[in-house]
Amino acid sequence: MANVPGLGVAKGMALTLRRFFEPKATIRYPEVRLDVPHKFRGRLQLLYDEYGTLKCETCFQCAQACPIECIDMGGIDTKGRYHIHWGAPETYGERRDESALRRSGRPVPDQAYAHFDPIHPEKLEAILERFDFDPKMMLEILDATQAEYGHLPVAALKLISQRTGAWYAMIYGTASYYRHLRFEPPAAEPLAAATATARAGREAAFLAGLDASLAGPARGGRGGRRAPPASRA
Amino acid sequence: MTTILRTPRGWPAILLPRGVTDPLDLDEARKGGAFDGLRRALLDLGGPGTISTVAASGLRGRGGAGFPTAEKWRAAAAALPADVVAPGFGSGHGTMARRYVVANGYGADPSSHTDRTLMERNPYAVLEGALIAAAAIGAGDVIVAVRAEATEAIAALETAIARMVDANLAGTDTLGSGMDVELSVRPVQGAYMLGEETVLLKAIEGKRGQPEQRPPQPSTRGLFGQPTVVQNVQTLAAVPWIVANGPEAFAAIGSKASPGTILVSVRAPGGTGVAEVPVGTPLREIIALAGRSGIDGLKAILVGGPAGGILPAELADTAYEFEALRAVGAHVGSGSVVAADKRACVVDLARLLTRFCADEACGKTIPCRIGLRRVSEIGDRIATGLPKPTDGQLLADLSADIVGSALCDHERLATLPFASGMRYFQSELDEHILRSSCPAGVCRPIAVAAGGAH
Amino acid sequence: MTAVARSWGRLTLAGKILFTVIPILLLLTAGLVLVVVLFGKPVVDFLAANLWLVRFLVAATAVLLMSVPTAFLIIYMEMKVIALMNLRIGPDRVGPFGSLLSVVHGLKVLMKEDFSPTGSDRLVFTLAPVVVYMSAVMSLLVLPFAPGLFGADINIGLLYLFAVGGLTVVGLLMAGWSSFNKYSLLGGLRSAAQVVSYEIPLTLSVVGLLILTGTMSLNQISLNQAGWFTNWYVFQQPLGALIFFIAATAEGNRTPFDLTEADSEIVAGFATEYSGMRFGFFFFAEYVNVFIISGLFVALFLGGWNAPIAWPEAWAIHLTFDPGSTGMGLLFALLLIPPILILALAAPFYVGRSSLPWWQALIIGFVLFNVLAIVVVGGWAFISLDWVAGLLWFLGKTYVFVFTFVWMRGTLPRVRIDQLMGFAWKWLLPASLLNLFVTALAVIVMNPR
Amino acid sequence: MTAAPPHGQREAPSDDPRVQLDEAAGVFEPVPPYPPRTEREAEFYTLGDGEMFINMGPQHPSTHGVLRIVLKLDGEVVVDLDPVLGYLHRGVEKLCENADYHHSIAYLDPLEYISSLFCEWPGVLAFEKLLDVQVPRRAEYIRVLSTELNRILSHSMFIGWMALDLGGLTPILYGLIERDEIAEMLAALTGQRLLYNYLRIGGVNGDLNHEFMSRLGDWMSRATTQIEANLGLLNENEIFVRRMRGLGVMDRETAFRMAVTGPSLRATGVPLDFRRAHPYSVFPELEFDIPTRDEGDCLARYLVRIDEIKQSLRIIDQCIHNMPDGPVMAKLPRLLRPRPGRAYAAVEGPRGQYAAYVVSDGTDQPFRMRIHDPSFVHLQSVGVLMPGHLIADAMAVMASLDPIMGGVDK
Repeated sequence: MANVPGLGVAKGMALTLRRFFEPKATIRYPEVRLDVPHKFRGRLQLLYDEYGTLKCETCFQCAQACPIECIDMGGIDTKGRYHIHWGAPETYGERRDESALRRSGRPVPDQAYAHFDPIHPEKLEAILERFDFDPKMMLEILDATQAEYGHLPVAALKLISQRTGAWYAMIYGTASYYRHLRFEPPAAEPLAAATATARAGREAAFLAGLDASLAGPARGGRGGRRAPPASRA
Repeated sequence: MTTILRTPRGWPAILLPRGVTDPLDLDEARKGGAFDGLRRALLDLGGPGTISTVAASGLRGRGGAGFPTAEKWRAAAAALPADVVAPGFGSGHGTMARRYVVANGYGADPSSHTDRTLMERNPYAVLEGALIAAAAIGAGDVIVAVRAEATEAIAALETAIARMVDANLAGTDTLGSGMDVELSVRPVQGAYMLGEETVLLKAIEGKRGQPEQRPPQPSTRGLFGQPTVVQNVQTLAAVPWIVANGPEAFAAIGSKASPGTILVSVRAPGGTGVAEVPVGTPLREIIALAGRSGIDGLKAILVGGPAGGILPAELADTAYEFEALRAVGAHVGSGSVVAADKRACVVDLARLLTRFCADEACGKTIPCRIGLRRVSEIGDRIATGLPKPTDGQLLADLSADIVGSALCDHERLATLPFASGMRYFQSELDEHILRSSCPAGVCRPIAVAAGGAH
Repeated sequence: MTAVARSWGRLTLAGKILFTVIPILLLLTAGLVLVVVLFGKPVVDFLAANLWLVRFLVAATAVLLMSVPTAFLIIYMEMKVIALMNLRIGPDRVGPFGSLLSVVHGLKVLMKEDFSPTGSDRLVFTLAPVVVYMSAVMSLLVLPFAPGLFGADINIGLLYLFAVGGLTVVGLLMAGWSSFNKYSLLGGLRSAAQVVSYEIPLTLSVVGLLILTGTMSLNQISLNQAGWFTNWYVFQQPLGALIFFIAATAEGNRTPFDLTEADSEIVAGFATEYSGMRFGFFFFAEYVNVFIISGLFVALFLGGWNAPIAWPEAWAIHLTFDPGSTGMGLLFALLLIPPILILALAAPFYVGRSSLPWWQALIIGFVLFNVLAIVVVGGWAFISLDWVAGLLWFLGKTYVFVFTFVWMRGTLPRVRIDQLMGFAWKWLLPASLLNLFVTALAVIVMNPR
Repeated sequence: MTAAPPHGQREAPSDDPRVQLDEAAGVFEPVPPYPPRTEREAEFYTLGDGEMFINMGPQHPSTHGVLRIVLKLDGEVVVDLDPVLGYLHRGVEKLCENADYHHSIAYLDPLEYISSLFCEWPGVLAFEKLLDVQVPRRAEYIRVLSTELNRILSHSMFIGWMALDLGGLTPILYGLIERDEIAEMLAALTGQRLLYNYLRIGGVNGDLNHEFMSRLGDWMSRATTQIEANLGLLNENEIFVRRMRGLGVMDRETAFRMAVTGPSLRATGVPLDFRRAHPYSVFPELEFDIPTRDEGDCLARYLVRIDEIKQSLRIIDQCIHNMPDGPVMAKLPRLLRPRPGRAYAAVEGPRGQYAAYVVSDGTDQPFRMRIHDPSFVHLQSVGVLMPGHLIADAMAVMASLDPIMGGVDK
């Protein structure tokens, strides 16, 4: 301790005066921004692959690791497997049914991971030539492609995207929306029948359901309740 | 071929003229007065004149919403075509500055074939109306969207177009008026939602068919971002008659609020078929067209297709007209009128409709996507006699949310079946819920005592 | 008409403002001139008859006007200096180096809601800031800024200063009592106790100096210290100066004696309930007080406006050049010299660096010319007008002390109230008495009559 | 009291003088609406002559968060006081009991926003005892390293607050600069600046990375001199020392009676440090002293903490030099189901003893979770230390105990 009165105060004053001239520690925030550390865990985001599709495999590891359960998900993963849910049970249904990929009504191939089968592009080139590589004719192009190959191979979609300049994600979205388009080759039945059934799909079911419903129990299926109209192929 | 129901002599036949042997015979059609309207519109009236004529006639869109046609045209004529890149696609594809006329021939409702029939029986009227619309708003392209299943309609339209072009009724310098217009038929398929106009435009653009937020209405910013008039084929088919015979004659037909005639596809125990009726005809008469047997023993009337309303027999005298139907909780919609008798169970019917709507929802609006699913699940629960105590409230909330956040008419109306069902057939719902018995004997409600495992 | 409207529409906002304001100003000036010409005579005669009135009016106005910028400057100084001592940057957004921040603070304070808490004594609550601020400003009135540059040369100036300075306590007490808040009450009472108990050493520490000077007029005291800096009283009264400094710090409620607004104990003390411009008055008064304390110390102990070095008469530069005498030549000079000098200064840059475009060279020349002009004119004023020199010296010394106060605030923690009182009564009072005694003794011994 | 009058208009005051006083002036009336429940309460709420109540907090600038103290003053002297807690209660224990073992670590974290790692550690230790996990040695060393850094952070903040409550503006900023450097380091290590959520059951979240090590080395090279220089502002300052010395003296018995731990206890001369008394990590392998003082006043508490900073620097140095290789995480199933039982673990934090007591019923969630936080325990000794001092010193006493309200209210 200072034995001379006022010496400590003087020392303090000297220190502050020295600091007066030292370089400052302020970070001028809006202009200068510190970069977040590599391990920064403050922000959650799902990654997209170069085709614009989600990389998330719904493996639920993040949902399990999240302490406050702010992460939650459900639905069909890219391998077509159905996953149990981490979140509240009463929300399972909507996740299962309204998952955007399932909306297309068919198991979705994972073009993001598996390498896809090559195709013979000549015919597709001819189709694109016919439609003048015009992305505005995308539906016609897709129809013709399916008529040509029996389904829409991933390679074909990529080629279309490359030639017409439309984004792959967009073409994929279009193709997965319309019910008559399909991503996997028809199983056994001939193409015409397959597309016919696919096209009929819900509408036929709806008409049948309507008839039956109007006809009442007389023609209604006997064995217990009539099965609810097939919602998806 | 769908059967055309015979209508009383007195009723006008504008859309489906009587006694036509070959609808594709151009000369006969012209003898019958076809293309007088086009000539008059092109050579005498001109664009504004045509629009004012249509306005005077008070014609309203037959697409279900009943929007005044002339206003659409005015907006489209007023809007400047923008020189834009078709949104969503990269590099300069689709830069064009012009207007479009899209004839919506995609009868979305699988249970009604009105549009299809019209295009088969009277293709010239549709095309002529489209041409008049194009002339009125100065469009360069007329696209007739037909569903790909309707092969006869497509064939009819294509032959009709070919013959018209030969007769210089279309194509370059139509009728020497200097109007160049390109007619084309676009078969589309694959989704129920295509009936909605913005979705249809998306499909024609080759994109995922999901409705667009509006305004901007398609009439100012539609196909490829250009001013577009999207009209139901029935609307267009009525236009030539108006221009030829004058708006007053047209305004005299049908009801005051919405004059003219409309195609109805009737589906009754007596029989099924398409008929042209003046707007404002009572439902009872419409059903009677399919045979008296529809009237007696009538229990419920389903008006407006899958997203329509279920009306009780007491309301059979309601005028078949936009406002009147909307007042009682139904709508013209796809123009289908289905009469159900005692054998049908309302809950089952509503379930079916809602399920269909839910399956067909495009998934753009979350309340529609998920809420409709919930609604149909509630329907299943009621049908199985295991409703939760909160279901009524939940149903009301869901309907409010869905309607409130709706982008397109489909979701705006998709809750109608259950809403109107609960409104008019509460007793029958109570039968299901409380006594766990279905009066029609269709559903097999499980007795609650059996335990709620679902 | 339309043409006028169109050209009006083309104007920018500034242009519109100017176009409206300039004619109004012209009209006003014309009217003023007219009024003066018409009725000016008797007024001028009256004022000429008794100049003291003019002097008083001018001085009062000047003091009132300078008090606010002074407060602004010191507030900015406090923010910036303490920030730099804290290794922060401090204000750096508004104006160059944030120098306008205190002005913005002032505007903000003006714009804030001005409310008085329920249960407060409205009248006293409203008067308190006025009292405090007025006491501060009135103290400014007798500070000798430069030879001949002071509000009033009262022969009891020092007494007047202490008296008026004492008014501050009244204001603080009023504020603390009328706020109807226990914190404020504590603050007011603290300030009363503190200021009252520090008045005594403060006054006593100056008495010794008064014995030496024999006058109470600050002007006279400053005059007495003319010559070399050894004449400054700080060398004859070191103890007095120290006591005065400490006591003045306490008087001005500055750290480490800022117990009246100890924000970590009694939340801002007497100012807890104040907001808006009422608080602004307290705020300004505090910093004007800082200025006054520093100025007083300078005037009393550091030779006021005197330069530390007395020029021998031999070195003294006497500029006997009277610009008025040149008559018409002055006009020509004023017309010709600037462009010539600018060109002359711009030339070397243009010639020397071929890469420099001519207009940049001109700009450089212009800037250099301005610097040169300022230096020359200022130097001329500094040498030939002694009040300029005096003012500069006085302000320089004063702001050194202001800096010291701010520096202390940035460094020291706060003392406790009992320590404060103990220090005043146990140490400062005896010391000042001792100082007085020694001074008196010395005076008697040195010049016995 | 009647309901609050609608905005803008005031209802006419009633006849009851007290109500009138309240409504007219909003005077602080601490007297509770119910009759006094205990002797103590009755005695507290009766004013002697010349005494007055003053309400310090929860918005007071120097109550370290949202603490409210009702002071009974005689002039400026504190006669009696009544701390009011609970303004920051979040029910952390319940939250932990409703989350599974992994999740509850993140709930322990925000107990104290100054020394989060010390809040995680006892919980993690208790969980590990339940599951008897063998933590890798590297993980243990990393834990010690990061927590000692956290201790220095907390202490430098303490110095700043101490000075701020005594009216010094500058030391808090020097402390903040120190804290910021350490916070950046810990952010590089753990990913977060404030609530690290770094310790895991059976290890730590991630291994040392280059960014952290480079920052650490850079800082260690100048830490000692830097901290010394900053302390030069206070340690020898007469005003500071005069105010702190002999203030809030707590003798050994009081300390024991009040269950005081940590630096405040060591300032009374008791060399109790859980790192030595009940060694829990690799501390047996590390060498460091336990600084103690005998005065037991605020100055002693302050100086003990400063000495602890030096010891922590020593420990960090040793950790850096004999940091073993190996994994930083034990092999564990993703869903933890410890067998039924109970476990208790305590660590020595910057404020004292942080402890957690966990009861498991065999499910994947704690059956009962009890958190012992030193701030809460120390706050009760305020009632003994404050009376007889001035308001200013009341604040100083508070600051010298260094409570964090987040930990007090849990």
